[in-house]
Amino acid sequence: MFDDLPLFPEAASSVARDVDQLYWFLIAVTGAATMLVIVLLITFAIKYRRTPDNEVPDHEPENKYLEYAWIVIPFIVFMVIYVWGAQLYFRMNRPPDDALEVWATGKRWMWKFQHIGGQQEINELHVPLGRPVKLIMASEDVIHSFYAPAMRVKRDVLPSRYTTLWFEPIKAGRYHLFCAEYCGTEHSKMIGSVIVLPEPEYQAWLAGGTAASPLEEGERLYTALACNTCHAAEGPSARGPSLNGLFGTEVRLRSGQNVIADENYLRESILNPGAKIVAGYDAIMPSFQGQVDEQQLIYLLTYIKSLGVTGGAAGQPEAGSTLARPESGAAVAGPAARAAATQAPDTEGRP
Amino acid sequence: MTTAVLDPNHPLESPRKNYLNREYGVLSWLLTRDHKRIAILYIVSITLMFFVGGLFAVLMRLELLTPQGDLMTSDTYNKMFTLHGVVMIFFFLIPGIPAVLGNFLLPIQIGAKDLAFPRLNLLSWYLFMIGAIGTFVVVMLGGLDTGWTFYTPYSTQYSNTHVTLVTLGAFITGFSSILTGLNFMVTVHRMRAPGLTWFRMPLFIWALYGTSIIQILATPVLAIALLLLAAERVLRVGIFDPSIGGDPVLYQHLFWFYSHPAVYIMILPAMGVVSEVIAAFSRKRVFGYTFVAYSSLGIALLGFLVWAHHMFVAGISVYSALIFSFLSMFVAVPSAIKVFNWTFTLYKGSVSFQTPMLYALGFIGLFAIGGVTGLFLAALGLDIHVHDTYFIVAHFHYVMVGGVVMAYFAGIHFWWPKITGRMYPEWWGRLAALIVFLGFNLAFFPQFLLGYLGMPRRYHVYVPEFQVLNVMSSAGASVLGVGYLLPLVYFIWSLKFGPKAGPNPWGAVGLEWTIASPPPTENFHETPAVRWEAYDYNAFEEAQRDRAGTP
Amino acid sequence: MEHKPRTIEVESESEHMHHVTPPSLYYGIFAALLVLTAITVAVAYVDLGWLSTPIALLIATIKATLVILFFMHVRWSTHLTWVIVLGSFLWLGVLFVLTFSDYFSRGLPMN
Amino acid sequence: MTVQAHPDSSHEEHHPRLQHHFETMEQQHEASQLGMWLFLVTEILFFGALFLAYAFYRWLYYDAFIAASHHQNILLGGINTAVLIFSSLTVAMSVYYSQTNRRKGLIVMLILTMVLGLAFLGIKAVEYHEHFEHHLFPGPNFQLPDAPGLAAQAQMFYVLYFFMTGLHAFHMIIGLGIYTWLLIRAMKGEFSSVYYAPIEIGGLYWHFVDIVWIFLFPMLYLIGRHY
Ligand code: HEA
Ligand code: HEA
Ligand code: HEC
Ligand code: CUA
Ligand SMILES: [Cu+2]
Repeated sequence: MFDDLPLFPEAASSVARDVDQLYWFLIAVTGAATMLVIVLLITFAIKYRRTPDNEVPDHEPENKYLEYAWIVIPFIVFMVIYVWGAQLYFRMNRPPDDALEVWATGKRWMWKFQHIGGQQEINELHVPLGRPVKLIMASEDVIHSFYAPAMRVKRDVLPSRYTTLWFEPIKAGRYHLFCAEYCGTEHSKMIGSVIVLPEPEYQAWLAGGTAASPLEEGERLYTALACNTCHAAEGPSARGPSLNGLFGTEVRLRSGQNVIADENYLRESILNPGAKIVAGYDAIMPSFQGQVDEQQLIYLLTYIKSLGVTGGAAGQPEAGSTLARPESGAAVAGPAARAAATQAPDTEGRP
Repeated sequence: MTTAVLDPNHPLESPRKNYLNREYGVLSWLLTRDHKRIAILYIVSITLMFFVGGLFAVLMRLELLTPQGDLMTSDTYNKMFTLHGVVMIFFFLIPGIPAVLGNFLLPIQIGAKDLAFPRLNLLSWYLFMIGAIGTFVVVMLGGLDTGWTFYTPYSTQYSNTHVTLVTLGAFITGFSSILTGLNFMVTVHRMRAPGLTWFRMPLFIWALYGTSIIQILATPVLAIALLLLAAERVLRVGIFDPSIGGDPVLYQHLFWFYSHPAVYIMILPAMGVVSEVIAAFSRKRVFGYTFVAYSSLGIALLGFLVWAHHMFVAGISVYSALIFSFLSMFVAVPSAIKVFNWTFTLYKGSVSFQTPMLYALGFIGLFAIGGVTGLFLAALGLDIHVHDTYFIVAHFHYVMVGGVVMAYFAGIHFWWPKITGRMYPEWWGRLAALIVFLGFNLAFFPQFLLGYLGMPRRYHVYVPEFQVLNVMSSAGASVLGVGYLLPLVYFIWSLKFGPKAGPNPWGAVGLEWTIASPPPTENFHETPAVRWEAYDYNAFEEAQRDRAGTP
Repeated sequence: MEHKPRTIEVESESEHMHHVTPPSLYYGIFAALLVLTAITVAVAYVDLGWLSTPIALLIATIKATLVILFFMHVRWSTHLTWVIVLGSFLWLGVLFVLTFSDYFSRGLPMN
Repeated sequence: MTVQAHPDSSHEEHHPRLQHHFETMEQQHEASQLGMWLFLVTEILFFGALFLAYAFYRWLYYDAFIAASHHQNILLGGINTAVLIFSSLTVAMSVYYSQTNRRKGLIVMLILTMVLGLAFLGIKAVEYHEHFEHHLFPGPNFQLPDAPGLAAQAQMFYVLYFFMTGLHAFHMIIGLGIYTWLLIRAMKGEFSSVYYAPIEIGGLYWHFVDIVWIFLFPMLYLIGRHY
């Protein structure tokens, strides 16, 4: 009986317990309030039901204090709920600096994941137990939404920019992955699994098979698309600004605004270069919209993010996260090279 | 329904002429400017829309009996929930109470002969019908599959169904809604009977007034959003198109700027009805009248400040989410005021349990549950998990079906004698109310559990472990369907066989109960003067006695 | 029902609610609107840096206010009309402020 | 004139234009006036939402919007602004003439208003024609030769431009329809100092459409252009 009738979802991430706590708190408080209302209703209705000697009751004066009481007390309760929920939300939206980055792409109707070491998967996401994971997600077509109920996380995946999400798995196992934003015919089949593996097994999985490293792919693309004609890989060049050490720094625009060069900025600079023009340059960069797909963007961004990091990245504002990358990359560099000749990992997932 | 009323061989044996038998013939209905007849036109069309929407719901629930999705293709299922949502929201619930009960009662309750702009009122109905027929045409042509929210870029670039037509239909119906609100507002401001000050108005009028504010301020924004959507679809380039730098999330802002207040367009009139019914069946002035009156305005205005709580995971900024969550908590306060005041109206009242009251009591309980689960959603950290799951579906059916539809039924039963001059069969009424209440809870409570378990909404196939709860839900929906069919049958029956109703069958207070059932075309032979406070039973009775005594 | 021209004074006595605005005022407003249009065009050719947009919008607002107050007679209308006019702009403000509360705070740091 | 009777007396003779459900002409006039204002509220939010979209994208794509607005014809836009302001004057005068029972003046003003309205639409058509010639209509043929790098977002500007001015022009066309109807009724002599509500609320509508343009003109033609 209990097997086919689950009543509560598994809690497999570090925030899951906190979300559940808030949930139980809400059930208790609002349940009490609702019960109060219902019990009063029933009591009054029965006690003061119409009887022949109670046809038209006396006029009951209003009671200001009672009114103020049920304005102020619920409001206080609501504020407690608000603060609790807000704190949780804030935490759930701030990935730890050392989170393992994974790229995710939504596409009708499948999920593609690109690990930093080169592994690609479809509809399955392997993550290590006990390490925070950060997904950087974009969509190739419509809006999707990454939803892993056991982790209590969800985030829409947009075609216009990157959104991020993070969670820290605390329980090994295989969990549901759903698309939660309606995206057309097979929306309900855009599902898969999040597979949480203990560290050794995870390492073994990493070693299991991989495609080319995104860094190398990115470098290759960078020349193939002739980015380097305007942005020389080393040092400044005449036509476009140097991209060395760009990631994470503040860029001054022609319009006088300053923006942080994060993933979204890089993405926009490639797809819609006219949107934000770097101060001191002309809008001559062609748009690569339609020429690079999401996957290639991931390669390019991985490459651009790596530029200038090797030589003394300590001074970078985003040192924490930029340093994390070569580390995790290093961990898989060996296996990546070894497995270069083996099959692409797509075969694991269904097409 | 009208045919029975219209049938010249079976006129309602009223001693005098009334609005129903004054003229006969189809044209006398289609060209009428009498607000009461227009209300009847709306009743018929809206009832039809409700059952069409219900039919889609039944098909969906059938499909969801099994996890594999074997009854229909996924495209068909997607069209089912889209059309269900579109029909129920735009063509049933938003016009529902205002256009039917509001149209019939607003002028009467304030002692006017008609709405300020009778021709505009008829135009509203025609606009509504154009939109509705457009939607039917779309159903014939193959439907629509975007969800009732029309999110872009799916709706603009990917869906190959009739998005343009439906958005234009909704656009036109939006104008119907705007014009109704405008008409109501002008009528309330300019046409109240002498003596009827603002704080003597029935709470239903306050609620409709609040509703009108929302209709006027919010609907145009939806109109423009839909127009932009249609233009983008037709021209293949538009302001939400990511390839020229457009932001799909901007569409969501515009959409919810309307659609959150729209949920208050639905609930406010429902709250007004419940205030009337509770007062009438407790024979008491609504407790804290002024607070309840002001809370209607409070809901109307605060309701505009919370829209992005539908977008907490859509990629809006964290700080903005904090603001919207905070404001969402505010909007719950006036609702709480109302719930508590209704409850205390019963205190030391003279409570009787006729059908309208049963629905009203059901409303309070179910709305409280639906409302507090709204708080779950407004609590940011929790919404991440339950957003776009069946938890949401359960929440909004509790407020919309358990709330608004219940109140609509309360109101229809309450004013049925006034509208038709006939009583419905009380015993059947109570039975149906009970069935609806039980069926409803069985249908939608399991969905809260499903939602927290993680079942996403708009899912044609689902993972097997969710099946038991889904079967429960489908079973409940069938019970609910029976509960809704019963009134349809006995209301039609009552048109011919129901006992005749006097002017004031419930012994309630209000101008509508001072005139004959059904009312004469001009409502009042002479402009009434109001000398009693709202729901003041003693003063009202005195005034009636005076009137009878001095012919 | 002879339609004979009447003096304004007689009219405003009989129609006490409806203000009849003297044409001279209309002409004055008309002139002011034209002058403001000329100014706003002229200003567009001067580089005022970030000020140029606020100034253009300010002039447009002044022009709109003139039209609303005098051409549309709000100056002599009931309180209700004032509430409606101001309320609608206030609500437009709500739409703007809350929508931009999202976009403007997108890049803020989270510490 | 029946108005000579005491205005707030409810025993006033029934004016032929008094609808059955109103008590007095006064009440009827106020109701239609209020109705029109409420309608204008919806219009404000209708256009307001577009202004929001414009403000948002302008903030996002500042350079492109500036570049795009350089293709606007300030001269034509300026003339059109003057034309509309002039028409607002004639509309205001039409209210004045109806309030003072001067039918001829009223008719002249109504005709003038319509002529000005048509002039506006004519000039707008010329502008649209120019845009088409220069491939500024959004779609596959869109071009911005002087700043090709900004073409995508400039196209956004032109989507908004055509949508906003198109909607505005549509309102002008409706306004012309209303004025034709008013003109016919005025020629029949239906309006007087007692009954001029249609002239007044028609005027409110026209002034509103004028106000929209007062904002569109700087937004779409002027700001950020300094040469
Ligand atoms: C009639 C319609 C209606 C009503 C009245 C409401 C009322 C409320 N709704 Fe609901 N809502 C919808 C219809 C409605 N909603 C719909 C249709 C959707 C989904 C749209 C879609 O995506 O398709 C939705 C979705 C929705 C969401 C988005 C969820 C998501 O997609 O992630 C949120 C989030 O905040 C929300 C919140 C609220 C709140 C706070 C209220 C408040 O107004 C409720 C206030 C009432 C009470 C609080 C109860 C009474 C008070 C008491 C009994 C007092 C005692 C209580 C305490 C002391 C705790 N609603
Ligand atoms: C007013 C609003 C309203 C009402 C009254 C209802 C009523 C019902 N709704 Fe609705 N629902 C919505 C508004 C409403 N819904 C909205 C807005 C959505 C979201 C859509 C979207 O995602 O885009 C939704 C989505 C929705 C879903 C989720 C679909 C999904 O996400 O995959 C489900 C699933 O169970 C559902 C079920 C029901 C049921 C069982 C009823 C029952 O209460 C219906 C009961 C009525 C009847 C059963 C009719 C009785 C008649 C017959 C039985 C016979 C019919 C025969 C003839 C016509 C001859 N609704
Ligand atoms: C024709 C020359 C040209 C080519 C080819 C080109 N760019 Fe650029 N790029 C520029 C110029 C000029 C700028 C600065 C102006 C601007 O922001 O548009 C720029 C800006 C950028 C920026 C933002 C830099 C900053 O400092 O903020 C990024 C990132 C970028 N380009 C990436 C790329 C990539 C990736 C490619 C290849 C796929 C590429 N560019 C191809 C000329 C070019
Ligand atoms: Cu992807 Cu739903
Ligand atoms: Cu909402």
